[in-house]
Amino acid sequence: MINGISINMYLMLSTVLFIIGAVGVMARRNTIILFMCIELMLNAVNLLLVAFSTLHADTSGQVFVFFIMAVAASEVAVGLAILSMVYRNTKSIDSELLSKLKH
Amino acid sequence: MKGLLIVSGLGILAMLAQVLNFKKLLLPLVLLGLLAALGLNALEWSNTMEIPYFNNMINFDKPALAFSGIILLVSVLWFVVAQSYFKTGEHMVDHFALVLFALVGALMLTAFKNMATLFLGIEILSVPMYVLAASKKSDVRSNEAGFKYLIMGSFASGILLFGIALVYGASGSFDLAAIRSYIQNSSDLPMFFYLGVMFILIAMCFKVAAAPFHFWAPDVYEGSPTMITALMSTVVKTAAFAAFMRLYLIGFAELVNLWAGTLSVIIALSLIVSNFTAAMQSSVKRMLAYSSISHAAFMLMVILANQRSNISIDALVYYSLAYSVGSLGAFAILFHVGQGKNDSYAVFNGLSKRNPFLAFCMAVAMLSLAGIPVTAGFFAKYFVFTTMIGTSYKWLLILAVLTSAIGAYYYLKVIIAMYFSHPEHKESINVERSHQVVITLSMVLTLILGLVPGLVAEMFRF
Amino acid sequence: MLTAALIALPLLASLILFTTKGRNAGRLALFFSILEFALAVGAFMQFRNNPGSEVLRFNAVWVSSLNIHFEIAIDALSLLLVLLSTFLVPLIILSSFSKDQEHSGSFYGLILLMQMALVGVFVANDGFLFYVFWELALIPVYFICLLWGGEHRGQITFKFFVYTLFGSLFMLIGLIYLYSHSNAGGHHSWQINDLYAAGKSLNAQQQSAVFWLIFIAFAIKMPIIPFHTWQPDTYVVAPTQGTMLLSGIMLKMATFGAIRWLLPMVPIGLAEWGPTAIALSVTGIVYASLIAMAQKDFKRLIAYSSIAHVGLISAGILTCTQQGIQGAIMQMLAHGVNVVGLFLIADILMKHTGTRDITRLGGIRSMNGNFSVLFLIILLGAVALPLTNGFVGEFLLINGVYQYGMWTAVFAGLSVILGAVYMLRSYQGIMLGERKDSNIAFGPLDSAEKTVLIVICITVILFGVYPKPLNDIADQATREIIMRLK
Amino acid sequence: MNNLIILLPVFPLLGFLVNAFFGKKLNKQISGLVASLSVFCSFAAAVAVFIQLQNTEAHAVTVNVFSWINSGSLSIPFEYLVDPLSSVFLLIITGVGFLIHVYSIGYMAHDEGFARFFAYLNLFVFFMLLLVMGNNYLVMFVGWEGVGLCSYLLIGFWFKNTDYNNAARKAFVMNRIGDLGFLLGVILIFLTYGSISFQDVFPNAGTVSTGTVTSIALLLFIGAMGKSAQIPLYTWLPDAMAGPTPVSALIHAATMVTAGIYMVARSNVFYSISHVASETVAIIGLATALFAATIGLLQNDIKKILAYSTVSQLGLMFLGLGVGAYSSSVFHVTTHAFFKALLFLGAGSVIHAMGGEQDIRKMGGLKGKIRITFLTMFTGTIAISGIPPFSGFFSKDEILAHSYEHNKVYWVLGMIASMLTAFYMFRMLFLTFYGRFRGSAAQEHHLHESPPSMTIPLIVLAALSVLGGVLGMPEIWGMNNWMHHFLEPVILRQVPSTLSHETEWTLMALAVTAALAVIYLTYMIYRRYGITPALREEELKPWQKLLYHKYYVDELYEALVRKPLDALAVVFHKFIDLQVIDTIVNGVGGFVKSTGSAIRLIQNGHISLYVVSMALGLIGIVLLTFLV
Amino acid sequence: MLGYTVTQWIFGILAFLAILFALMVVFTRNPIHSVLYLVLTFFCIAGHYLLLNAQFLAVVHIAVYAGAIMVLFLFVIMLLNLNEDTEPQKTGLSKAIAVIVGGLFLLVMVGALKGADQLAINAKGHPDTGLMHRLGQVLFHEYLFPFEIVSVLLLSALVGAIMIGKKDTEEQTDTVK
Repeated sequence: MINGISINMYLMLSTVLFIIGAVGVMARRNTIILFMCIELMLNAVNLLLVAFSTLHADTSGQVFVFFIMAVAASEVAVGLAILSMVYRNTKSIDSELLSKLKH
Repeated sequence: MKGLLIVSGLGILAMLAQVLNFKKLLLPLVLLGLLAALGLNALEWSNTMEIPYFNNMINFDKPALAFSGIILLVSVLWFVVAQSYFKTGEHMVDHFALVLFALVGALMLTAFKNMATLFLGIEILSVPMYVLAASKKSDVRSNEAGFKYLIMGSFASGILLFGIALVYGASGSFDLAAIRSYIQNSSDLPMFFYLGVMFILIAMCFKVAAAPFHFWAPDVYEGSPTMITALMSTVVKTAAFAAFMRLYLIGFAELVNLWAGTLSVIIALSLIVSNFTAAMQSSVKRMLAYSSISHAAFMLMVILANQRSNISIDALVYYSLAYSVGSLGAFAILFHVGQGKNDSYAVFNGLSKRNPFLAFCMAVAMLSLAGIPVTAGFFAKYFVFTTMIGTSYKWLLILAVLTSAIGAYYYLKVIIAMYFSHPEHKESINVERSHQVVITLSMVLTLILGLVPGLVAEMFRF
Repeated sequence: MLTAALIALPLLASLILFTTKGRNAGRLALFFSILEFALAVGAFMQFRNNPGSEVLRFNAVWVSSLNIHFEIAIDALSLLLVLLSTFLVPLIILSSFSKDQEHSGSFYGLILLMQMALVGVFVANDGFLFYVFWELALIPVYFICLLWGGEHRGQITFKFFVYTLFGSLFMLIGLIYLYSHSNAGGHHSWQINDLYAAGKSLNAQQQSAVFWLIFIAFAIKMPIIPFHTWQPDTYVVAPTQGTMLLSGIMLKMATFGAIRWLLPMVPIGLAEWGPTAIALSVTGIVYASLIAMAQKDFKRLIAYSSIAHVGLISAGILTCTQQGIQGAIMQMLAHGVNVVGLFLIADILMKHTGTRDITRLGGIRSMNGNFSVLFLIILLGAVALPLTNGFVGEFLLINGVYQYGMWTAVFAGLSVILGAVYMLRSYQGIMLGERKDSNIAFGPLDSAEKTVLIVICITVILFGVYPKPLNDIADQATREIIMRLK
Repeated sequence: MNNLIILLPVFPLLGFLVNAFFGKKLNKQISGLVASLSVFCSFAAAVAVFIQLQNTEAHAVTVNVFSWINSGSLSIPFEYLVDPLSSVFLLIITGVGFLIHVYSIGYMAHDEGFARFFAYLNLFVFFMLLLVMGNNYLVMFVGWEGVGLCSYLLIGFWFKNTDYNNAARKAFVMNRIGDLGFLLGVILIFLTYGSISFQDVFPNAGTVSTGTVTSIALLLFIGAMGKSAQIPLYTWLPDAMAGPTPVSALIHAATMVTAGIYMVARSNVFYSISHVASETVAIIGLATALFAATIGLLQNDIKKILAYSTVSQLGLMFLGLGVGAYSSSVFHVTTHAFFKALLFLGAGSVIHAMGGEQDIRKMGGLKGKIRITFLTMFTGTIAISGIPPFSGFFSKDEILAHSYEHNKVYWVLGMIASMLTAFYMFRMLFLTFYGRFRGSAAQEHHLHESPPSMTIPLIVLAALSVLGGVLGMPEIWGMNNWMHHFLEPVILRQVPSTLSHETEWTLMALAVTAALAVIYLTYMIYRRYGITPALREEELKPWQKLLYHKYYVDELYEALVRKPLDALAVVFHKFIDLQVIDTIVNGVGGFVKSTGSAIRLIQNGHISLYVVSMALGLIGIVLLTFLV
Repeated sequence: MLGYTVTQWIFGILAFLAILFALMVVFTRNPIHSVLYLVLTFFCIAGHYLLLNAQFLAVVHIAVYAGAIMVLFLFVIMLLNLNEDTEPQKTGLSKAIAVIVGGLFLLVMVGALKGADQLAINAKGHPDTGLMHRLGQVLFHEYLFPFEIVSVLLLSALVGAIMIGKKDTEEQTDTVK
């Protein structure tokens, strides 16, 4: 049922999503949003992997996606924990305020 | 392999310690376990199983064993030093568990044969490190370190994954061997495969903190608790380089013309940035962070030289060992002298009077990092030069020499401070026995490796 | 075996000394260094009897995979320099007795460590070993200067360290490059002869590159202008013993290195760039002599005079003529002895009068006649008067330079005149005339100082009148080198 | 005989060692005695050697002491050579030296540095002997520099006086300039002939191109200029009068300054081959002779006058050498040694009598007070002025004759020089000994004749300077010129004299009349009209000022050489070293620092910047890989 | 219609929506909204999974992301009660820089990728690639080791999160002072 969609389409699509995620990481200061944007990037990768796995009719691509999900989950867990701790200490989730360490 | 299992077992054990409260026993147990792992490692060395585990997910061949040997050895030393650090922080058990899990990831990185194991290894290594970096909860700097490490780290793994995806897309497999045969066999590779390779390269450069992907390193190193920084600059670095070597000296070796040019630029940048900036630091910790970048650049040179004979592996193994031992010693002493609070050059003032022995060990460590004979650091540099001399990247060699002259400057600053400046506190620093042991060990190792480099240098010559 | 002992003994001694404290550390050090000298003399005898003797060589694998050998041997050239350093170190140690050092144990320990490295440099027959000893020599002297030096020693010694390290790293690359082109039975080799072969096998351009890579290290250590600015400051700021080590022996590492590790290595590169290097050296002679004329501080004056001398030496070496090289060797020996004497005199002046300022001193002749006589003798040695040790070397050197070019020789010969000018000026300023500063008194020398000065004066005259024993060996050494150059 | 030769220089060396090490303990008589005896021994040895030399047909004895320097093809033995030339010098050095030693015992009696003085003198004699006995140029060079050292030590003998020290240093440095030339000459000889031993070099001298020979000869001559105080390196000699008078007599009149003549005479073959060189020698010598003589005219310091006369006499000798009259020059060296030593010692005795006064304007009418001194000095003066049959006449006449033969102009100028000599010598004589006493009463009261230890040498020397002529009576007097024949084996290329007897006679006559005329003129000026030179400078006429100030040569050198060098030194040190080079060196450090702190700023702690830079790096790399 | 197959239409629309929502995630001020937009994006991606006939994965995806992770986000946002006006804003400049860099990035990527050959995905389409049993086989056979080792990862994440997350009394006090 998926006739006529070239791999390039998916390539482009996920590239675009990936980059949007990256732009988000660059453009936002809200640390939570940063995490979300990183999630977006990961999903772009997932999409690409699935596309390729279907292309090659090779399941391992999709298996890999599971791992990515697991990793994403754990990263988010740790990340949000750290974030809340930061919030406890600084009463803010502004990434720009976290610039004590420099030069 | 057994090592890997033992270490993860230890991790679980550590978590149980809380519940079944045998905290007191934990450290001895862990040390025992690690030593056992080390021993098994050695045994495997003598009869390496070339048959890969878990249909070629992971394989402890000789290089892997060498690197994991280094990692285990260093972590043993680290645990001995770090115990007092654990005493102060209260989540002793959690720390133990996390460090051990991180070790699992590190060991995986030395031996992976598949992109999945690579990726998971990196993550298993990183996630605990994120936490550990932030583990000084009340200290905002520590929080910031953890936060930055996490964000940048995940960003980098995003890039890594994208690369892996592209490579997979072209080759249709995650298996390194398969990918390699794909490279060798297929006539013209699709563009996005190359792109994938470059993305992975970039991600790896991030992990080993090479310019322009190094920005996280100084901040994280500075913010994290000193002992954790020590862990990063030894275990994590070694593991990262093991992985790097596997990927680019074994996996993508045929594509050298693709990535060599890029890598040379990265190396040059790292050399310049790290050394020039390190010269301007007022905090020893941060200086060591930058110096670790420049050492990374040196190790990358080995990969750049891409001599697929054993020379390169030798050089890398030797370099990581020398560097780990040296910087572990340095950090341990710094941890002592600075009491984990202050780590400016000033704290070293007049150390020679306050504790001559520490001063001497520090001097040896610094000389080793600066690469003066007959310390380990010298031979490390020497091996790098030998691998490079044959290549067409002689300009890089000259640059390396010039910058390491700068390097001498900031390492000497420490020595001058210790032997020349007057201390602000007169009272002498006393070091507890266990640290004495570790510091002495690292010093002795540095000298021994310098005097008899053959011990390590000839691992891969049979 | 004997050669190995020559290296092992000072190492052992230094380890012992690091643990000893107080006054007897000095005595111990003196004892060991004299023992070392005795060994060296033994080697000398052995060499006279049977140059090829196995006793003089030692060879053990160090890093087999890289074909690095701990290969040391004493031949004519190294014998002379070993003699020089083993002869000077006891004097240097003795000269330190007149004031008691703090942490004397480590002080003398470092000196002996230094001696170990120096002897190593002179006897190494393996390129890598040479480099290692070369670098090793830097560390003890750096610490000596850093810990026992004068004010501003921090950044001055640091400048010295980085400067020299910078140079030697280039040398390392040069050597590795040769190594990577060497071939001994299929694999690379660090053995000196293999390196020679490797060097000769290179084409002109490569040889030039290697020449500069290696020469820069020597040029900095000697030093030759324009790489000399570290030297006067370091000499002035360093403790006297440090200065003696630096100028008396360490400087000779570079000239020695140039003879053994540069000339035969890259003949074409030498032919290409030798003239430039000679021009630098010879300019250095006049340049430094003139600057020396402008100095008020006697120690600084000696420092510059040393630059002038070494300029002549390196010029002589680079001419690749029998007389030039032999003269260089003889002059190394002479200069080593004389400069140590001169620095000791500077030290004595400082100790007795509290100043080294030529314009403030004066009239010491009438306060302590013997001292001034000793000074005069050493000074005459320094200005290379006939029948002093300085003469033979200087004559041969100018001779060699003349063979390279008449006007170069004339230019180089100016050192004969200018040397007399600044040396006599300083002598007159310090010793003669009425005393300028009434509160400068000058008591009798203590026994240690006297002994050292007298020994030096005796050597100055003895080897001026009858240089044959050393000169013949130097002659032989030079012949060997010339053979290699062919 | 060989042992004698080896012993010859050893005696004074022993004397030196004794006085150097035990001088303080010995009392003056003994150390003086030791010193004089040691020299006397070598004099005896010299005589013995001289006699034995007569009956060795080879006329030359070489003695190898030890092998000294070997370097490849260059081998330099420490070897002695005694042949007519050196034996003559040996006799002069030891003989005159002995007399002067004896003289010094009296002269230095009251000096606390007595032993030191004799030590130096002995050392000097030792080196001087090496100089003339060396069988190769390097041994000669040893002596050459050695005597330079001794003259340095002796000029600065009273080391508390800064002027004396400066004079000493000046002497040493100027000599060194010459020595460099000598050294280079020696090296060139080695490179040309493969050896520097006389017996190897001279026979083959002609085998190489004249150009080479010329440069050898000239280089050697530079050395001679320094040692023998020829233009432009003469200015040290007058200053050297700072030393004790016996020193001036021995070193700066009789022996050391003639080393240059010895060396040129020794290397005569080079000069006979190269006309350029010989002409240069002649011209320089002549110029010096005239120049110094004119300066001498108006000096008032008795020793300065003698010094300048020495310079000009040396000039004459070089003229002789230049025109190929080697033996005549050596002859003149001999006679000059006699009468100039005599004059100096006499002057010393005068100064002694005057209690240290050296200014002849403050003297006068001493002839009655110090009879012996007067008589001896009178003989000396006549001798130097060239009145027959005193020794000076013969030697000078020979030189002039040869120069006439060589080039008339030289002869004329030579004549003028010798006339000037006669003038200032008699001027000195008249001002010192005649007229009324112009010194202070105290000095007048203090006046007394010197002790015999001083007068005896005077008398002996006076006798010698009267009779010295017999050594070289010209053929036309029906005598055989002994000196000439004696030296023949040494002079490799003789230029036979072709002068007809008539000319020789006329030349002699002219010379004598000229001398007499000048003496008469002087007599008129300083006796009849009793003119005494002005005490204050203002009264001098410009030309007098010019002469009085020695043509301002010293000032010239000061301005042209010394000051620029010192300035250059300061420039090099303060500017090039400390400014340029150090700035560059430290500049590197500065560059690192500035760049470092610049790069630091990029690391501003903001995570977004890190990400951006990472992204940029990524983009750059992708571009680098694919679009480039 | 319009020469495009249904699939292509669906793809187009999904792609468009996904990109649109993604952009909204980045550019809405209110964090809660961006969370919701992200969820929507995930739904679109899930649609793509179905399209690529990875049905099981699509479900898991929804479950994990929309179900778990995003809820976690939402929860934290609520907890810290963030909203429009607490939202820190970047300066226009740095936003512009971000966008420009992003644009460049896109440009380069497209430039690099456009050459990629037009393989039709269904070229060797294999119907059961994404089916559960197949996945199971691969996961528990080939990828057993990674699967096992992931537990370590999750464990460490757990420990870490707890350790960081729980406040300990004495640290409370020194953050106050």
